[in-house]
Amino acid sequence: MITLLMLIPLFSGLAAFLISDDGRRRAMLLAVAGIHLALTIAALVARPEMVPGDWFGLDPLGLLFLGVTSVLFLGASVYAVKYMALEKRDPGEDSDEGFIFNNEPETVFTGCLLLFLAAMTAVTASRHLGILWAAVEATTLLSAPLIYFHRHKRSLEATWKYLLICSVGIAMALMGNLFLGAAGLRSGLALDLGSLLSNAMSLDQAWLKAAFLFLFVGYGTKMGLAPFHTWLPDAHSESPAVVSALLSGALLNCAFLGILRVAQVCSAAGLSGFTGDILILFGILSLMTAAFFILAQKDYKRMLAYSSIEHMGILSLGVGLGGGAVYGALLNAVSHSLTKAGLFFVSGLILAAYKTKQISEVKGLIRRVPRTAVLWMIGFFLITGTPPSGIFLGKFMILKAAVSGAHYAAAAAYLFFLAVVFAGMGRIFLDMTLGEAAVLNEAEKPFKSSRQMLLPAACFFACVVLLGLYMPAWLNDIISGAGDLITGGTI
Amino acid sequence: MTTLAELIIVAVILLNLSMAASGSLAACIRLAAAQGVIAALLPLLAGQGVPSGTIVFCCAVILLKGAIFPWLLTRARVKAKVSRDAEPVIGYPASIILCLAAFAAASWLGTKLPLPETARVAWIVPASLSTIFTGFLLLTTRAKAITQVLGYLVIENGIYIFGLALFVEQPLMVEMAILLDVFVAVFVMGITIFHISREFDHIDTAELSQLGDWYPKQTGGEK
Amino acid sequence: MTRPLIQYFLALVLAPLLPGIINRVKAFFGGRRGVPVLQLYFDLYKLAHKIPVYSRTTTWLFKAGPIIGLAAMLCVLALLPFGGRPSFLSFEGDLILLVYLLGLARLATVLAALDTGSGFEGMGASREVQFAVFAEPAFFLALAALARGGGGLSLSGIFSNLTPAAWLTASPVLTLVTASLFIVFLAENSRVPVDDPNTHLELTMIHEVMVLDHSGPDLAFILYGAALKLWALGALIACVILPRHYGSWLVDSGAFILAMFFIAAAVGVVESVMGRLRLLKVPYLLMTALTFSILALIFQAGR
Amino acid sequence: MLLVVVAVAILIFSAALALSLGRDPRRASMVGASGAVLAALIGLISTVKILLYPATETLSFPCSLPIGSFALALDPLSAIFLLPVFILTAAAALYGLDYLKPMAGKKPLGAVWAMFNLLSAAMVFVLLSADALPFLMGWEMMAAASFALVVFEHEKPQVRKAGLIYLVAGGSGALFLLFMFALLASPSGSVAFSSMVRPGGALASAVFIFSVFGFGLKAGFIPLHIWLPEAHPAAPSHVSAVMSGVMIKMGIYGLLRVLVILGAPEAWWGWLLIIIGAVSAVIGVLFALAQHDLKRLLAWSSIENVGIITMGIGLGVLGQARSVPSLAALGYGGALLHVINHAFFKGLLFMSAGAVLHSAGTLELENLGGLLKKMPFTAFFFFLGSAAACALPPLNGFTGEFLIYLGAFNSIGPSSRAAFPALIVITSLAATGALAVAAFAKAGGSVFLGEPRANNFESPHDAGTIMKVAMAALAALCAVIGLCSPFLLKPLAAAITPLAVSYPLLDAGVNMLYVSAGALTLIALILCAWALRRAISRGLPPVPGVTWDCGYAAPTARMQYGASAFTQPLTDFFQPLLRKARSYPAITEYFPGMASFSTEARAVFYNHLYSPVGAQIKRLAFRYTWLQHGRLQFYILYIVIALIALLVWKL
Repeated sequence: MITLLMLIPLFSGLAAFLISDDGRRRAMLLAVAGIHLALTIAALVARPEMVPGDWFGLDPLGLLFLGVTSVLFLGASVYAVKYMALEKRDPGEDSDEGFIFNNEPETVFTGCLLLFLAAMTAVTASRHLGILWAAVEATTLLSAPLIYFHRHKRSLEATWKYLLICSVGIAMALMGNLFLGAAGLRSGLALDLGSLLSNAMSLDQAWLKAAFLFLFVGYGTKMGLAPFHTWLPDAHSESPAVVSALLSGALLNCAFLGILRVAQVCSAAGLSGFTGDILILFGILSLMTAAFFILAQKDYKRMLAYSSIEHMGILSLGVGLGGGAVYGALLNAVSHSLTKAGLFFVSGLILAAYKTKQISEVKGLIRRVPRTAVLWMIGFFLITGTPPSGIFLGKFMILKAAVSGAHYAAAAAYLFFLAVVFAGMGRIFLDMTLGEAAVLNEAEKPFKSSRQMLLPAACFFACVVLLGLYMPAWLNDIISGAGDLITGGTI
Repeated sequence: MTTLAELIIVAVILLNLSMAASGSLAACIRLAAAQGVIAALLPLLAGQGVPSGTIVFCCAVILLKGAIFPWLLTRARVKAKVSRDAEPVIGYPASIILCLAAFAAASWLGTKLPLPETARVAWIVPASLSTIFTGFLLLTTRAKAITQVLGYLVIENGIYIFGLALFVEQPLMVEMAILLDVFVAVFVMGITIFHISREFDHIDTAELSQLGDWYPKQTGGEK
Repeated sequence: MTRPLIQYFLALVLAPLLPGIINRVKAFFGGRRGVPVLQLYFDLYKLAHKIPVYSRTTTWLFKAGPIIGLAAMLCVLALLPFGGRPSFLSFEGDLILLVYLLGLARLATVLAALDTGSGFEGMGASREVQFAVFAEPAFFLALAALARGGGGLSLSGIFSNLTPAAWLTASPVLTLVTASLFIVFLAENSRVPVDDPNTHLELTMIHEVMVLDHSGPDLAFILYGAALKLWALGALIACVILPRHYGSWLVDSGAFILAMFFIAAAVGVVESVMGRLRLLKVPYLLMTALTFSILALIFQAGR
Repeated sequence: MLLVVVAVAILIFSAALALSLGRDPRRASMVGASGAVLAALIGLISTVKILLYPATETLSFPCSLPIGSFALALDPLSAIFLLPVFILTAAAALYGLDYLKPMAGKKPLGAVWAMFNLLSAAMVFVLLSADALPFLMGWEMMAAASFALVVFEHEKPQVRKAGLIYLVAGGSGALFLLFMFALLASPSGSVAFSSMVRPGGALASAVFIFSVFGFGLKAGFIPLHIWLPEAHPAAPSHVSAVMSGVMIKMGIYGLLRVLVILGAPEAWWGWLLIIIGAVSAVIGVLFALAQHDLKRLLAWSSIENVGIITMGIGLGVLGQARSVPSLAALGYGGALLHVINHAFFKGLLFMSAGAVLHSAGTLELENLGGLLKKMPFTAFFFFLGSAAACALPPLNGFTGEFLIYLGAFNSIGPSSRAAFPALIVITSLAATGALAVAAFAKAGGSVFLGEPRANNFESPHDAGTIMKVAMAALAALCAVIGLCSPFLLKPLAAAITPLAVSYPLLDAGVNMLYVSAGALTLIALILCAWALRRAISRGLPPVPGVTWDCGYAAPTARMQYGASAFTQPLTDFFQPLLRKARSYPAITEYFPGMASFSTEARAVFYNHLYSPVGAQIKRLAFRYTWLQHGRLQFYILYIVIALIALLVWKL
């Protein structure tokens, strides 16, 4: 089943390069997304047994992130189909500098999209740190063309930075993997997760620490923790909305999974205190960075990108705090992926309606595109953790754990920066949503946002609200199971 | 035989220094390639009873780093009509001093990380770490996009020195996968460089710093 | 139950005497014969039979003002002890009710004044409310100082608890309280040095200018209300300076009435020997009263 | 209990229905209003039952969430707050039916009604919840719904500004509450109120401080009040009535709830509350005095009344800490009574203001005047409300303050241990009372009395029938409570039992009886005086004339004493605090022509406290953005530095 999960997107992705007929290709994209989700659900129900020493397998942690990725991808492909149609129709005129550019061929875009899905599936399913590494690197390489969909210099610059910074980061992760191997050298251990966990105590502590540091920096770069986040706002703001949504919602989680895996090993080796310090420190650092940059933000897509950094900080903080906070962090990861993807979808519509990413240029959404505006505001309330929402629960649980763990300083900083983020985003969302709509010049006809492009965001938001009111038992099992994996380190 | 291995280590470190010092792009590419090849020799020398899989793997590495990468990069350089010199942001003496400092730091770290006795080659950790730092040096102090790819390659070399010399026992598949990724990475970077050279008149990364949140003129206003 | 009622009606009857006495004293100091002591009674009778003139600007509020003002004063009087004897409406906290009844009267008068839409009356109203802001706390704190002396929260209780012994033990407190109450008394009744009842320039008036447009029976109500207010606040001072209670009710009441007359005479003296303060200075005078009250409290607490 | 839950359900359902009927404003309004009224009627049944027969009813819904539970409870304390919530929301809904009519078609009325009912539902939900999770949900729903109503007229920039300030205040307040609940939950690990216990040592005080910040932001404690005078005037008048009347009281409720959970307070908590209360009361009414927009004035007066309530609570806490039962009981009791009273008279006042806005098209005091003739009912209601707001007998405003006074005076007796704070309370209450008279005399006078100062009125007319009915109901309540306060003491005593022994409050019933007697006497005397007046002038028809103009030939309406002139002596006296901006031309020649003078009341705390801090943070943020300047080399350098730092730190 896992092999199917990976192979179907792989081959269909390769096929997409060959199919020339748009309609058929788009249909295939939707179909593959649907099948992938179906298979994921099947895996969720069946819970295939994990063979020890096997490279691939789905433990609760992997299953959780796989589920999120799959759901996101379905939404994204629904959105993407319509989006690509729109892009085909009108020539790409640059929003801010006004030069004309042409788009990447749709075959390449679709193909990379599907391969990207395959790579991410591999990340979530891999039980071998080497394979995990390879898969993560693959996601980087496959998403680079996606970011460079609009072929103009700024997106090219973004792609270049993304490529280089992430590759360097990933190189660090590779070094970390080797250190991990060195740590296991004495007891002749491979990088197979199962064996690492089962006799983690026999690992060489010094090397294990070094390995964690390198892996943390490596995957942290990919995950967008400050100060390794520098590529993230550029990539998110320059890539098309679909891609930004996938990057923010799925890819960052995958990188986070990498950190979680090695954190698993560390806590199994009794180093949870050591990892905790680092995770908390960088979590707060990311929160601070995100807060300040949001406060000074002029571009709403970058604003969303920084909010992703903020949430990555929250996740890292939660995992670092341990205890109930881990559950909170995972819940937050799920809810954030859905919400942020939805917000990026909406931002794409706003960009289409206003042809600019400048906050100061966007006024009176509620007048010009009411439905989009309502979704935009709902998204704001959800992403800032207004109850009822999964994000709120996650935030609250993390705070509770921090307080009961007597990390008062961390808790205070956490809340302070959350407040700053709230204020900063509140200003931006209000300025954009309220007020009189800017007058259109006769030439451009008002943009009507299509239902098909609003639907995914609406569904995602609904799910997040629902998570804040009702937690289905199976999800609860998975999340708590994953939490046990991270804290307990047991198989 | 370990003496031979240690000779290689010394060679690697010298290559780092020379890369830090060299001003010609072509020379840099060649030096990096040489470093890769030498590094790939390590496992073959380091001891007897080398498994066949490892031999195959080493050959692959030698092929890739000794032949394909230099070819790719040179081609990129020529296609993109990049001028010959490396245009460092800081002077060569400073580069060399930094490189030495990196080596010192690396050896300090080496003392912190005692190698298990199964690994019989001394100075592995300092060598690989200093190579990595040299790579970072190239990345951060050279102006051109292509030199940054080069820096990335040097970092890779550093990692390989460690990995290969320690024969961290990995299934061949994994090794290959990793190798493939690196290959694709360099390949994609090459393509990107072509694009860059098309979009911009030359590939000095100063051109590539338009995106950002830093508006020097602005000050915090009414909130 | 009869005696409180008799006291009440005595107050109602005797109140208009006080302005007469004040005028007589002032006349004496001015070396004139002055108007008869009973002048106010005559005025009230005469005004009651006059036809009122109403500005076209005014509304029912203008007519309601004097009525509410008078009613509030009548109610205040019902709370007041008479010569150390409890009033018929005395309970824990009646002093609070008293102050707020004065407030009600003030609001009624002010609104009636504003109803005319005249600049002068607005001016007077504005000054009235301004001075009250400083007078009320002083008044309250003075009462608080007395209350801390013991005797509960009802005026009757406080004053029946007050004995000559208190004057011996706590003379500074009582002196300060008396001074504070006297200033408040002058301000609330708009006498010199806060206001000059018989000036002729609207710009300098406070109370008089507010009732400029009232005529006939309304004016009668207002004048009578003013007399009652004079009596009411005077009665408090009288109770403080006259702590001595002889057994018999007649003697006590007589002494009390004499005390009231004495206070009126004192007002007359004050009005004769000093002039009206500049309006800007009035708040400072009232803050002096506030200071007296606070000092009294501190001494009281120290005891 | 169940009935109240039903009421919530009705509210939410009617909200959804109104939203779906957005196309047809008339039906949407009908649905919204009738839903609110129906819910109120149903909810009042069990509320009143709880108040008459004190008990604690609990109800718990299944909850699958990893944290918290949907536990609801209805006890007298919540019921005391539910009473005004239901009554005022019902009255406001009725009023809104008429009030919003002219906006049909211009504005999405369906959404407005949905938000209004959602707001009511959220408030009821907050009062019902017995667990941090539903409490916070209701709390945020309340904030969100009221925010949507505040930005109702978002075309105006100042409304948008108000919306932003309100949003930020609400958000940060909620964060304080999160922290507070986390602290309260840390001993037991559960966030249900029933299992929360007082954390040890300084943490208890920390909880208290956080609750003061979190709930104070909602209640409008100075200096946490900045959103209030901006947001309340921005909303439609019936919403302002609800926000000022009951929504800010949710902060008071939360504070009391936390005090119940904490138990055994420290003495200095009481001190803090008394000082906050005194400051809020006096400064609030001073700023009310300085405003010349009617609704802003009313908003500031709400801050004043919250201050009075807080002083009462402070006395209560102090009495608890010093174990002076009478002080505790009277303090808490007075505070709660004033909560109810303020809801009614402030609702009434805001509704009258709304009627004025309808008829005159402006609330600028300097341009109004003489409306009493045009809208007699509204004027009467306004003056009645003002009298109540000035705590004048025989109306309800007096009763609550009377209890607080009683408590204060009781504790300045010869052998008291809380004399000094009591004196602070007495002094500030007295000053507040006098200043309130000034403020409301100014407001009522310049709106309804005299002659119109400007003739730009669009057809002055009195309020519509339904509006009149709503206002009449509240006015009647103000009068009735003023006369029947003794009957309220038993429910109040029941409400404060978790905080303080309640017999002193019941003992105070005697005094309240006397107060009612005094009030009745007053009314009787007024009637007598009125009869006398009638009797005197029988047969003497009054003569119409002109106002005494000192002989000046051509008086104009602009010559009347204006609002700012009326309060100028006081505002000048307090200028150092108020910092009003004056603007007038320098008069140069001997016979000056047209001249103008205007004063502007400014948001002192916002300008001098918050915006500098905010600007500082922003400036810091802008400096920090240097990190993202775009050079790839530096980006990689960050990674190297971080890596090395980590290696040095942790290896």
